[in-house]
Amino acid sequence: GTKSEKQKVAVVISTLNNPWFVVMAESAAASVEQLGYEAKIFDSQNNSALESDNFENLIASGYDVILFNPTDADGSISNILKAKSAGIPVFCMDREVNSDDAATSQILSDNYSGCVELGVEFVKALNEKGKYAEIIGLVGDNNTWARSGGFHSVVDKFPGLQMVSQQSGDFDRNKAMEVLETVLQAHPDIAAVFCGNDAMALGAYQALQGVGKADKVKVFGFDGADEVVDKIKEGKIVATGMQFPKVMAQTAAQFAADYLRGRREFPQRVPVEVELITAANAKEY
Amino acid sequence: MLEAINISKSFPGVKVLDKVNFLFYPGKVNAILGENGAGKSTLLKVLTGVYCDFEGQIRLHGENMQFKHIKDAQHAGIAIIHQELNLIPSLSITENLFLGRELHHSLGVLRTSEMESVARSLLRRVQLEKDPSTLVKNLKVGEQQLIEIAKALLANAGVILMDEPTSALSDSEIDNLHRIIQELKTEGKTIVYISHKMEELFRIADYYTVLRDGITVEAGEMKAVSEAHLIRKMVGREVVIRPKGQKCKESSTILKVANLHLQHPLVKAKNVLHDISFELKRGEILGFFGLMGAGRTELMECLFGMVPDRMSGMLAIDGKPCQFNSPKDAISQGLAFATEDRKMEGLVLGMDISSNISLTTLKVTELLNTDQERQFAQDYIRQLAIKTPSEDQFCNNLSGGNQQKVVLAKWLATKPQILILDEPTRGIDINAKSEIYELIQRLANSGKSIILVSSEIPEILALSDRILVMAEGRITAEFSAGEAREDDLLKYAI
Amino acid sequence: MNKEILKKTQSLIALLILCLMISLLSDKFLTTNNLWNVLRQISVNVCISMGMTLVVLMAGIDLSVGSILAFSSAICAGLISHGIAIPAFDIYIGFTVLGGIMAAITVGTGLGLFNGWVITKFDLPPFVATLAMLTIARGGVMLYTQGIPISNLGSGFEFIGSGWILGIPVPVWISVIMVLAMVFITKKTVFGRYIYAIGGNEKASFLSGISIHKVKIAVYGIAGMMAAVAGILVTSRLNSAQPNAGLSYELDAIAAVVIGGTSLSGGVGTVSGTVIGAVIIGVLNNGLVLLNVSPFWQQVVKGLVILLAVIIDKRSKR
Amino acid sequence: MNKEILKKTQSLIALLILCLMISLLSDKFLTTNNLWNVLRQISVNVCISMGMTLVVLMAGIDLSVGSILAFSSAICAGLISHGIAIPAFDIYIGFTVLGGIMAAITVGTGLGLFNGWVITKFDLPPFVATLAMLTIARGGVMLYTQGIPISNLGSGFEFIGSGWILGIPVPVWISVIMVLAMVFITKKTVFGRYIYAIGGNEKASFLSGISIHKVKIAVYGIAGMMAAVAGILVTSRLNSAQPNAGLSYELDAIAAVVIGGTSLSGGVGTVSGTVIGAVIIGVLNNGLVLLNVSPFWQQVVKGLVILLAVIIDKRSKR
Ligand SMILES: Nc1ncnc2c1ncn2[C@@H]1O[C@H](COP(=O)(O)OP(=O)(O)OP(=O)(O)O)[C@@H](O)[C@H]1O
Ligand SMILES: Nc1ncnc2c1ncn2[C@@H]1O[C@H](COP(=O)(O)OP(=O)(O)OP(=O)(O)O)[C@@H](O)[C@H]1O
Ligand SMILES: [Mg+2]
Ligand SMILES: [Mg+2]
Repeated sequence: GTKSEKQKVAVVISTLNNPWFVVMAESAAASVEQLGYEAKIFDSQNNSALESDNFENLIASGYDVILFNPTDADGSISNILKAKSAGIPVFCMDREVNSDDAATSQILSDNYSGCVELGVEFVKALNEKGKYAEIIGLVGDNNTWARSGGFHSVVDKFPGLQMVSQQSGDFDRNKAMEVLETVLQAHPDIAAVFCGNDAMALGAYQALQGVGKADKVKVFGFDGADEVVDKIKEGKIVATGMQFPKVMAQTAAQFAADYLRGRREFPQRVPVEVELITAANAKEY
Repeated sequence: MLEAINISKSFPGVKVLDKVNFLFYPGKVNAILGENGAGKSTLLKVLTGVYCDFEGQIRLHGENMQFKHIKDAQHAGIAIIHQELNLIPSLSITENLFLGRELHHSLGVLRTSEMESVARSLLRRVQLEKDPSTLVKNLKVGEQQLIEIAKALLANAGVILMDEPTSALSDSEIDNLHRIIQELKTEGKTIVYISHKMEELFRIADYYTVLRDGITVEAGEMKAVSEAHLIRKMVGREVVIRPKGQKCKESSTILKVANLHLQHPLVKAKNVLHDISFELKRGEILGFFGLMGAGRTELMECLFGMVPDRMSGMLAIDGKPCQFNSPKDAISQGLAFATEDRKMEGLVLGMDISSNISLTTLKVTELLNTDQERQFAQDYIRQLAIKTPSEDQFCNNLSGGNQQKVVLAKWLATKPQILILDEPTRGIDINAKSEIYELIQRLANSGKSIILVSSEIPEILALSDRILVMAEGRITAEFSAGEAREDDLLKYAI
Repeated sequence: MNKEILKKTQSLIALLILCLMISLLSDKFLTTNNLWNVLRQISVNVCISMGMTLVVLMAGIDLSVGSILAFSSAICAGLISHGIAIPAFDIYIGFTVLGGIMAAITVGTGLGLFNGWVITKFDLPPFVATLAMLTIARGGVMLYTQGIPISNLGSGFEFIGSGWILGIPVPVWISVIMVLAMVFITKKTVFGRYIYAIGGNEKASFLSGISIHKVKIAVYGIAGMMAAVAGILVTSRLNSAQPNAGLSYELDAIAAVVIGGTSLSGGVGTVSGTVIGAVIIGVLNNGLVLLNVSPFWQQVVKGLVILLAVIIDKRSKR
Repeated sequence: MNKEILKKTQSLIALLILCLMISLLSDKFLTTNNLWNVLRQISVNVCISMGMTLVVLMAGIDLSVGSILAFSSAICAGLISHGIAIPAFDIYIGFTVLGGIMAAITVGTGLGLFNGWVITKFDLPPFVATLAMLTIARGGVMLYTQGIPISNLGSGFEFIGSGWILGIPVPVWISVIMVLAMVFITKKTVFGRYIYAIGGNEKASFLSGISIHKVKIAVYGIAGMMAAVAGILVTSRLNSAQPNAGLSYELDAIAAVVIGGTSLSGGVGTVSGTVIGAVIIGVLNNGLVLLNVSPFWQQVVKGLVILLAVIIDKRSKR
């Protein structure tokens, strides 16, 4: 745009159908605006092709920086390259892309190692033995597999822990609740349930509460949603992996502002640790 | 020569054809006679591969035929005009004519202009003045019937089966069809002909076969028998249609129409109806005669509130001006309109008889009373001699004539003050026809007023107290019952 | 008459075979607890598909039910948890649970009526009109909730989704009542007859003096209302309104209707068929989880079973 | 003839108004770059909706196109990147880019033909049969990819999605060719005529001796093939096959068909109408981004504009 106009920053988010991403998108936009630029959110609806459309449209409408939450580690690279060749820097948030020279910088949350930590806590909470169920997210989503993979990398080492059911809850609260209700019919004796995100953990809790097992079955989530943190404080949910959508968003926004003010050197990867939240530390959040 | 030997065909629960035998001679018109529901259409469908699950044999030129598919019958040189129109409303005349036998280059590329010109000459042959690119849905029933005829001619088949081809035609088209049939005869084609119009059969048929309840009752040469004999064979007793007795007495006007105009649906500047004015008296049967496309159906649609946006003019019932914005309004003022197109406008074919009959009389605020509905339907089934196993039968399983009777029943059920009948006896057998005539007469005598639209001059003459003739959207003449003669009517209709 | 009954029993065959197979493979299937479970889980789809049945019988379609569900759910939860506040005038209106429910039902019915109005007024294909509503109402939910769930609605409200009355879960009561109401409408009322007639032949129905437009608007209104009822059930079960609630529920509902033997071209079908269709889908979902079929295989198996169910149903009706 | 043309031009009115409004509000809209952009973006929907047009003209519906797209995409990417390996027999078959493309098209067409076969063989409602295929094929994709995208397919393959020929993007070339092919089929061939006839009155077509089943199977096959072509476009644009590619694309395709004036009850409509429908949707998506409409409002606005477009189209046709 012309000099008199504010410079524009686009926030391209993988989906707005999930509160976690809404928080990230909105705090990114808010931080950008605080820093004196115009910000605008674009929703890719979990669809790489739509993301691709968003990028093309953004480039055509003259955005200056893109804050990017990619839908896919590989599928999104070509989009970033498109922006790059149009001279627009891209800062990735939360999800990684498998390329070191596409994005200007990537501010990442490590789902895999976050779930490794959760796995450790899980083993501890169950005393290394017992039956459990896992509710994974959308089957076609790579976060699903990063999380499940991290979790199993620890838990599978303990033969006393037996996974009696692995079902998909589509990252959806209602679906997770219904799935767990049914799993509980087949396996009333499970000791814990590990859920691929917090929405599903809340659904799982709801299902357990419905059959009066809320205090017998340990629920684990991932994300660090406020509702879950509250439930951890109350002792209703055991643990979750706190990702810091706001921190990532703010960092990315700051980088964008730096870029617009002339900074060109950025670290390729800025890891934002996933922190384990349990009853012990929940009060701090 | 086409032979049907010991053919039997059943539908779930009913045996429709029971070991029937037919012989159809080449170069002749072979008539099949029978009451509504006797099994005539079913037989033709067996002969053309529509129904494959029958017993018996079909022999063409002495050879046994195995029709597994409609195409097989087509290849064997058998063409058929079905009783129910089988056209694609959304396609043009040409497209319908050539359906299933398109002219094409290699790779299935259509030869459009060639088909267009063939279509043009075919339309000329059946005397239908329409552009071949006209969509069939914009044609009236009679015109569609002509397309069906043209379609059968196009096939250039050795055997042509015609199932009531004239039921929707008026006299001049019928004459034309008869002329075409004469030509086909001289070409040595076998014509099989079904009709309920006795006088036309005596004009063109050479041989006849009578079918009653799925059994062949008698066959022979047309020359050798009388109408009364045939009717006796068909019905099992004598039927005479008595001409109009006494004229109705002078009485008060119930409906008055003045200066009615109707806009063309597509071309706003054009009118379809021009300055129509007439009166209908209480207890009167008012006949409307005209050739196809004269605008009679459109006029009735105006009266019934079907085209409120396009019409102008004055309507008054009992001297009170009124305006109908929908058929509902018209019904509430005591009008009823039995339309000419029973399939598209008359019936909900997927519903049973009793639901169809009661549809006009239900009130949305009420609960259903199925027993009462049944009772009601049974009354009409008896009164109109509807041939059906029960009032639960779905209407699409009824024979054409019986469907027509259900349409009549549904409108009689509203107990209307003014009953509009558009071609009410289309496809109805002679016995039922005489009963319906009596019914109409009875209604009139009890003070109901009736508007009768018909293309059958005998019907108009037999029933009407007064006759209005229409041509090209105008009323061209008025006759009273006594003074009307056939050629006068025709003169003003052109 | 006898044939009628036979036909209906036959459409149960597919369901029975399915139940038999699952119970052979898992002894957990035929337990009282699990059966209540299945019934409770299908109650949402049953409610939606009841409205959908009427719409489809009338040869229409309603794609917006999922979004209307979410909208009513959000309204219900929003009003219960923070009422209506207009700071400028210093006005605050609080809502009781009942108030929230009534408001949600009103809103759902209103959106449905709007569907019907647009369809009849402008003579639009229901597919497009309700597709537009699908998008608009979903956008509305996002705007109202800002994409964030509304939670903690109190335990009084939870009763609707999780409580029991006379040993039967409340959602089952609700869905049974809805089914009975729709059976009554379709079988016993003139309004129901008109629905079939319009679906069978709209022009003939118009000529018979039926106010087609009014009937259509009412039917879409009912569909919206049923979606709202389903929305309240979902909200209460989760004790939370999710902005993405009801996503693609319209497909499940239409599937239940069609598996239940109602023709998409209208005029033919029954409410009871739809119930069987919904139960087939519900039992299938339940069985796949009970048998711990891998999520990868689940979709394949689900698709195949639905196909088989419809084929069996078709065959047995011949 | 003149009237025909007028009618068609009129259905462009809604599109023109839309373009005019967007270009008044944003000077970025009418730039060459952006217009190529729009055309490239709609090419996927155009391909799918071409097949869908034939299906809908025939009074059918195909819900499985999105899943078939994903399946073909996965097959294409999978074969190109790791071929077929059967370790037990020590067999490895590598695939060139062309080989992968051909295989994907074959698979897509095959799934489509299977749809048609099931529908005609068992006389099933297309809605259920293709709904089952939607689920089955999606499950197949998940099984084949294990839920993980297949990426890095080499730059030769990328040309299809991102290259230019004679100053025009390759996807635009492909979609134009597909459109022309479908226009040819519907307007000039006997096969196309049969599609209209079956959609207009299936029974009458049957009585005219048309082999309804064969035509139907072929049409569903074409729909599958077009979905596969779209799948290849998507894969190549992203240089990666996504397991959840094409999710709910069937709705967009059906929307394009219906907005373009084709009746869901069959027999009436044109391929060119569908193209206009697809362009309206594409321009709308593009415009909403250019105009900075917030994502939550976007859905609301999109729904309203689609509604308006169809209403304008209807009105002007009177
Ligand atoms: N599909 C069907 N299912 C059940 N019964 C049928 C079916 N088709 C026809 N019928 C019955 O078969 C009998 C013969 O019907 P058909 O149409 O052959 O009579 P028709 O002699 O042509 O009568 P019309 O003069 O009224 O046309 C009728 O009683 C009809 O109800
Ligand atoms: N929808 C339409 N579009 C174009 N022309 C029409 C339409 N409807 C009717 N017409 C024409 O209007 C004229 C009047 O037709 P109408 O059916 O009223 O005549 P009719 O005397 O009742 O003939 P019939 O004996 O066939 O019933 C005809 O020429 C007809 O083709
Ligand atoms: Mg007949
Ligand atoms: Mg007429």
